[in-house]
Amino acid sequence: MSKIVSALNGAKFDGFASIREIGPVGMITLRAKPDVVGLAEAVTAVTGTPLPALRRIEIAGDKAAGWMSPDEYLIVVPYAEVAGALAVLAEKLAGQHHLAVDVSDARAVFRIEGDKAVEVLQKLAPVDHATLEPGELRRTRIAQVAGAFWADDKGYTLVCFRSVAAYVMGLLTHSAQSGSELF
Amino acid sequence: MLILECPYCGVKAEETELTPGYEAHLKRFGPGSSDEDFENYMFARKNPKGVHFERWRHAYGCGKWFLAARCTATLEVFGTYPAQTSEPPAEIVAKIKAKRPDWKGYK
Amino acid sequence: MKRYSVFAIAREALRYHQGWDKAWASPAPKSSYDVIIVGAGGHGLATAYYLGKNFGITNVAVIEKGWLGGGNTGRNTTIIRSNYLQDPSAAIYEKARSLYEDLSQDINYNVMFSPRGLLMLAQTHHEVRGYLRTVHANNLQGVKTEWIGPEKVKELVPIINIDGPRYPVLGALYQARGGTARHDAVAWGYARACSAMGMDIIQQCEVTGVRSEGGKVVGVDTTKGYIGTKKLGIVVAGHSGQVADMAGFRLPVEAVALQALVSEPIKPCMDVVVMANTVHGYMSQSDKGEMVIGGGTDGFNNFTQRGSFHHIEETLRALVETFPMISRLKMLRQWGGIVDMTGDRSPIISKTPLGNCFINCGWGTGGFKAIPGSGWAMAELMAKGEPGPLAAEFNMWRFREGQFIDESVAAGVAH
Amino acid sequence: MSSRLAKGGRLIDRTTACEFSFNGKRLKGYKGDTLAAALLANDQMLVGRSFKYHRPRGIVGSGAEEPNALVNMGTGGRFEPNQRTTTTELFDGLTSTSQNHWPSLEFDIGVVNNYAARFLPAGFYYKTFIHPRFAWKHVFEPIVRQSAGLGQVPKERDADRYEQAYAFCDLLIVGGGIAGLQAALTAAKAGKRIWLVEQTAHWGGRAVVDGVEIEGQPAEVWVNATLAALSKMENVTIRNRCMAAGSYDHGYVLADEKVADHTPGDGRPRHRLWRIRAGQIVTATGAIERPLSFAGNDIPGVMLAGAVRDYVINFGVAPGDRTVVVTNNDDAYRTAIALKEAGLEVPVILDARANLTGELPAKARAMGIRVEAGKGIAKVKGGKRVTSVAICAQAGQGAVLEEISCDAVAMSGGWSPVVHLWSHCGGKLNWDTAKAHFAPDPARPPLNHDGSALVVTAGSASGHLLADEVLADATRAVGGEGAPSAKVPHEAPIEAVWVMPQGAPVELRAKMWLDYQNDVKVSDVQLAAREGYTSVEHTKRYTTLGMATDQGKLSNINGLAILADSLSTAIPQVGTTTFRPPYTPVTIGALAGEARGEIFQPLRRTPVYDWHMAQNAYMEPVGLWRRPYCYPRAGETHEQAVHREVLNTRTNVGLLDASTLGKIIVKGPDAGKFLDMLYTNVMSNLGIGKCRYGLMCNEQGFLSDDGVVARIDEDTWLCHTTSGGADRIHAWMEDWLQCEWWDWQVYTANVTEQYAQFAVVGPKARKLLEKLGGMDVSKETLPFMQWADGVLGGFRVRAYRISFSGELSYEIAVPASEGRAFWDALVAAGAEFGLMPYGTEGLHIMRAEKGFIMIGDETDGTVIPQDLNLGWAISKKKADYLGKRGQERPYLASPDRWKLVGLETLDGSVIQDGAYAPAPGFNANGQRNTQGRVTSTYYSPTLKRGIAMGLVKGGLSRIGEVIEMTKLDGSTQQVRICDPVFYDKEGEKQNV
Ligand SMILES: Cc1cc2nc3c(=O)[nH]c(=O)nc-3n(C[C@H](O)[C@H](O)[C@H](O)COP(=O)(O)OP(=O)(O)OC[C@H]3O[C@@H](n4cnc5c(N)ncnc54)[C@H](O)[C@@H]3O)c2cc1C
Ligand SMILES: NC(=O)c1ccc[n+]([C@@H]2O[C@H](COP(=O)([O-])OP(=O)(O)OC[C@H]3O[C@@H](n4cnc5c(N)ncnc54)[C@H](O)[C@@H]3O)[C@@H](O)[C@H]2O)c1
Ligand SMILES: Cc1cc2nc3c(=O)[nH]c(=O)nc-3n(C[C@H](O)[C@H](O)[C@H](O)COP(=O)(O)O)c2cc1C
Ligand SMILES: [Zn+2]
Repeated sequence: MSKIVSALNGAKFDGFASIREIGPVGMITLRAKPDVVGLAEAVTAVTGTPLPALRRIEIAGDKAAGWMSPDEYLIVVPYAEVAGALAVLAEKLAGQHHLAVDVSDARAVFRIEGDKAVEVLQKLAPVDHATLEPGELRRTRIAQVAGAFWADDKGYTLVCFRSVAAYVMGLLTHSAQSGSELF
Repeated sequence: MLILECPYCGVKAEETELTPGYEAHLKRFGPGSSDEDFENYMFARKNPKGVHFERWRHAYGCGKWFLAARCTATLEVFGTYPAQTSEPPAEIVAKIKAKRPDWKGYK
Repeated sequence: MKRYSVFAIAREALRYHQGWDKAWASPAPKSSYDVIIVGAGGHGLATAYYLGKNFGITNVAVIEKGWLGGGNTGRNTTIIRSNYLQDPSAAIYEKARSLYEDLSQDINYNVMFSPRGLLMLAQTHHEVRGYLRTVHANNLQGVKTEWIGPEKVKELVPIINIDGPRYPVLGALYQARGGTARHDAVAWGYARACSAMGMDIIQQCEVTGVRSEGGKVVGVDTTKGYIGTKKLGIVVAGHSGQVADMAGFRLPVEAVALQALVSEPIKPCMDVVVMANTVHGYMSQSDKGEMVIGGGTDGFNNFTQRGSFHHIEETLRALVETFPMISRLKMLRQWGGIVDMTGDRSPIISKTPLGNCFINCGWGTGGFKAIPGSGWAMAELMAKGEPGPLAAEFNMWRFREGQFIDESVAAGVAH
Repeated sequence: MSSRLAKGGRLIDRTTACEFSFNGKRLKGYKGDTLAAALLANDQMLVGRSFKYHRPRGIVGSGAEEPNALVNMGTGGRFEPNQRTTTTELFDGLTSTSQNHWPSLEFDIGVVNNYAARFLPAGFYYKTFIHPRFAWKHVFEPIVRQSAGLGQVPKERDADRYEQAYAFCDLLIVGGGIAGLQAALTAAKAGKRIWLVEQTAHWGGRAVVDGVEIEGQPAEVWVNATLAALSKMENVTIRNRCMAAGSYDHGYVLADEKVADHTPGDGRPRHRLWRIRAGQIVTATGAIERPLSFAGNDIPGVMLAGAVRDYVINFGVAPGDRTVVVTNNDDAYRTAIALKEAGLEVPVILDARANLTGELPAKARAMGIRVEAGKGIAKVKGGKRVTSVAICAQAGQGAVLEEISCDAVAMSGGWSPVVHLWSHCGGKLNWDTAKAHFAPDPARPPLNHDGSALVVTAGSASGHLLADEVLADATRAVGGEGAPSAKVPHEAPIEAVWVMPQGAPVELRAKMWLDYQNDVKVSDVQLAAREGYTSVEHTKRYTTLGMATDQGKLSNINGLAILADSLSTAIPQVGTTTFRPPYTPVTIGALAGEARGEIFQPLRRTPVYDWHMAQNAYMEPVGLWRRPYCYPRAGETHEQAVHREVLNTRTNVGLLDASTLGKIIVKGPDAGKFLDMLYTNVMSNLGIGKCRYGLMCNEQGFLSDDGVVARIDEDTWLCHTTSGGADRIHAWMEDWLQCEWWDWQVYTANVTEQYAQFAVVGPKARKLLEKLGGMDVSKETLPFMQWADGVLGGFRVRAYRISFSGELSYEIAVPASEGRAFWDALVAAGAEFGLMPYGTEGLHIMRAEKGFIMIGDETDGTVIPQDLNLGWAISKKKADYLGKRGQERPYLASPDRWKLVGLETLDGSVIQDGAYAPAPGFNANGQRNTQGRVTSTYYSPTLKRGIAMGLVKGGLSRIGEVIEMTKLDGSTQQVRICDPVFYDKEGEKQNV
């Protein structure tokens, strides 16, 4: 599928942390209240993870399910598996009030890695990293745009809207320049 | 630079993650309503120098609208609660009364 | 009252300025007045002044809870212009601007009106069209404005970056006789002139209640006691909601913080006033040399006279893009004022549901420029009991009827 | 003569010399010097000129309080005016020039103001320059302005970069003196998350200079040990060169870290602005010494006693060979002792107090220093530097008792706690008569979001001046116990002295400076009081006291004391002026942060953005998007390009990147009901597979957005919005769903960016799509106002038959990731059909030719759909929709409203943008009456003449009438009212 190109076609920058635009990553916005019958099963069926609790993201290999709001989840699957996942959700949630849409192409995804990766985010988002719990998905502001990120042992995955990918790359590049380490 | 705790996701959000929405608990008046009711709904504002009930949206976070009781003179926040509430919750009212004995009440 | 002039200064200099009188008297309140104005900001004082000057009504008290001129009049970025789009606005702002032209002579106090020219940058095609519309409208309204191209902008403002990559300057709406004045002097000069007519300016006196009988106002309670009056003018800007509440009615007004800042002073580098609405920033250089910069408003009710800092940052970002040289200047001081924003962002000069009680408010982020015109119109309203043509459309019932005076339509803001 | 001492200097490294220049002179200093220290070491006493009178100005202080010693620093992209030499760390190659004089520092023409000073008292300009009227703007103001302003204007773009960062802590401790260190250590041990910031490069504050002993050792030992302990603690972050600029509501503090000011060009960001959110703020910001008001107290060589001591001890610099000390408190004796110990002369200590009982005066006497009690300075003599002082009794009127030659004067009027960060958010002060200063009132602190104290103070910032009390207070401030012990000599009480001598006559008072930079004297404050500017805020503004770049750190308290005296009232009755951030000025670049150039603002790009740029498209901002306005070819003007694009679209096929169009999915059992409330027309009955144009109004009734709605399935709709409207409309939907109709079952999702969407427009559009192949795009299968999913050229697409141009037109959506590839495929396949891309201007012209309205052109927030003849899109059946009640208000329902018409000039020319139609007569305000205005006006390349739309009173009922429209030159032109549809009125072309 060579005609499928992520927002920045894999742009990279190496400063005191390394920045990579990755993707395309398959993403689904799933809107449903947690009490919808069969919701947890449906989510597990597509991601292999439990339904995430408040502000959590549950990760299983290249799939994940994140809590976005009291009636919204983020489903992450490989790009090619989105259509299948949507079909499974439609089937499992049939008859229940919900909305599931493909947003894979509406997003840009970055990896921020390195010992001081957190410092890149500390320059851009009004977030107290010390209060984040493991597996927390934080939706916030990245300088002047909306974004969300979560951590794993190698670094951070940051998601923003596709149209501002270049802006976010600019922010990350500015922030990760060698010589501007915070601590 | 305020911080308000979003009652939906529990994030202590700073003001730049929120969008403000002015007075809360307005009752909508549509077709058929009197001129006065409609005018009051659209324009007349309590605008108190003191305890104010107001709307905020956790725009950069979970996207939900919530309500806050906040003093416009000291910026003290007495509490936040979901937007799906027709009147200020009793415990917030009690807290305000305890702290501001001369407060005339929500109406 | 001693006349101010260069000769008076010279005379006084010889005796180390020991002989100057008080600029205004500070009397205790009398038991009653023909007219009480609440609020000794520019608008309140100008109302009193024109009541005396135009209608001979001088048994007037202006009651101020703090120090006169300490409200928004003492904390604004002093921009004066009349290039408004809608007829009622253009009329009152142009009236004010033309009164500013010889206000110093009129009140014998140099308010340093400086018609140095004002331009509003157009940085999108949409803005170009909006400002062209304003020029056409202004021509019919008798307001002198013109459209100028980017080269002329650069000539007037050498420090501007007209081909910024993001929002190149496509031209500007130019009002050659817009400019600035010394804000404090406007309040002080009017106060001195009112005092000279025998009016009482009573400072450190807060109005705490409005009393009425038979639907008509009879007096006010204050921190210095009850004072009777035949007519009451409420001219308290950010506190309009509070005083209206005392008088028993509600207004379409929210009080929010608006901020401003100054840089450290530098040698003169920008003679005109520049407003850049696409990026939300405006700037002028004061006679002392600081760059005077206006910030944004908070979106929430706030009576603290200080706003949230991110508005200052947003403004400065915009201005660094537009004027790259300011990056290495320093912010010296920031402050805020409480502005009264109405439902259509235009002011109210109106009778009220309470008899003989009048209100002048809602000037929001842009009423300094209006002070003489507003005072003139409010004095007429209070003296005659009915609005004259300047005030007529600014009545408070326009919201119910849907007759907005909406200035935001021309891509403009109201500073 | 000021000079470098042979020995001493805690902070300098005599092995590392730094060369620098001042006014072109090449001078030498050491690493560790401040620029001020290095200037003094080179006997550069005169460093600038004052603001108003251009009086010679020398260094008075040694830190943030300095009002005088400001210079232009650096060159080119690193040039900076008003740099404070006392806080500037010296580096090799530093260049500086003095400010505010012409032609030179030594000989300054502006000094005539000084000789005319009597004629230029406070507020003189309010009283003069009134006549003749034009003279203010054209004669006087230019003169006033020319002499105003301090530093030079930077000419070049800033060469440095800045960044910002967020930090969070339980306690932010501001100030790295012994109070700050002790508070930090105490709180850190209690497990709190701590930030400790210090504005200078050094730790320990005053105690290390003052010879304080802590736990039996020199303070420096304790400071180093404490710092070392703190550095090891995980829960502590320590920053020096980091000034807390302001404390804001809810514990937000801005701190400006000067990362690379002392190492310019080393590649690091120059400043880093920390946005710290603290649970609580501890200000351990110390105290600032006050000058004394005696005649000639502004002559270079007159310095603060504490500063003199700093120069000797920290930098090994002697401000003078013979220094007279003048004081009203014991602390200044430390300076005399330090000078004496450094081998310098102290001819006399003048103490305004009659009885000297403290240990320090005794020690000074014991060292052989002459101490005069009850004495003061009648007058300092000298011009560009001090030559002598005339001594008098403090009690009298200044009769000179003796004249003592000297080259420096060290003065101390007592110490005022630094309360800026305490006061800004509302902390209140008490006047402490015994200590003669304002100190924070712990009972009235500024409040935090939960109503608790936002700030607590520690050490001298609380008003404690003795080291043992300072340490105890700092410990207590953070809830600790058991402070380290400090040995301090007993100090006798201060005696407030506001003028020296007490009964100074006006000639002397006119020579006593309060505000050195702005030239405000004791006599000016007294004049303000005499003239009724009696509120301290009036006095400030009338005299400009405290409004200079030091913000009155030295002058405010002295000034308000003079005011209180003039009004015969007490100091607390007068009160202070408002403390406002920043504590010391902050570089604007640092406040703007990273947001410059490329990342000034987000610039939203469609998937085809790079292609547009590669074609040299002329781009225009649409919200934060950037869209091609047109694609000029070599040698073409923008206008020519636009016309070519329009004609080609009308005859062949055009291609538009419409990806920015808002796309919102609305789904749920109540979605139809919801959309019927949102749109003025009915959407619930739209057939699946069909499209319908809809209008949205705000609650006032004014038109706010429009777009095509497509019914996707039983309970799903897709709403298109304008490019600028997507986020706003999505938020608007959520607002109603969350706050008003929260029991309705509806979900929304903004999928704007999921799709690249292209309009394929023109008579050959279908042929082009058929060439790509994969789905049936015939009139029969995909008629006008329908949509279908399918495959085109191998791409998964959704094709809509909608038209904003009047041509046969398809809007085709593909996933954004395939957008560019699909665009390329269209361009390649289109070549044989003459395909050309067109931009927003072509789009606008074509819609105007068809009489379609454009949100933002035909609407401006005051227009209702009825004004635009869109009544057909307003359901009469619906009981309610957003805006319906608003539209019922009298003014909106009035038949007199201006309504949409077409407009054409009689000669085919183009009506000017923004033109108005005057009506006969004038209104009550003398303004010309009007009857309409143009809303869109273009040259139509299709019709080869000007076309326009406008709002005119009477609307379409006046078709055929000729009216006037304004031109910018003041003339008018004749215009005929016509049908707004200029092209293909029957709609035959789009329906094929
Ligand atoms: C930061 C900022 C920048 C601005 N920039 C501009 C600009 O560039 N150009 C422009 O034209 N306008 C500008 N404005 C707006 C302008 O300052 C105001 O519109 C104008 O000054 C209002 O004047 P006023 O007399 O109505 O109100 P104020 O000057 O605020 O006076 C009202 C007075 O009423 C007193 N008062 C209130 N309640 C009571 C009571 N109960 N009893 C007694 N007295 C009471 C207050 O103490 C106050 O002194 C700006 C405003 C701000 C805050
Ligand atoms: N005896 C007297 O008359 C007298 C008078 C004043 C001070 N003192 C002595 O001074 C010492 C006071 O100790 P302390 O720790 O309270 O004060 P300090 O003055 O020693 O330390 C305050 C520190 O705070 C820093 N600071 C101030 N504002 C700041 C800001 N906004 N951001 C960052 N840093 C800032 C200063 O640079 C300084 O290093 C004691 O030794 C005391 O005895 C004595
Ligand atoms: C046009 C204008 C210019 C100003 N210039 C200065 C200045 O040069 N120095 C200064 O300290 N403050 C300046 N100020 C700010 C005032 O000191 C003060 O902050 C403002 O009037 C608000 O009052 P407050 O801070 O006492 O609340 C200026 C204010 C205005 C409105
Ligand atoms: Zn939330």
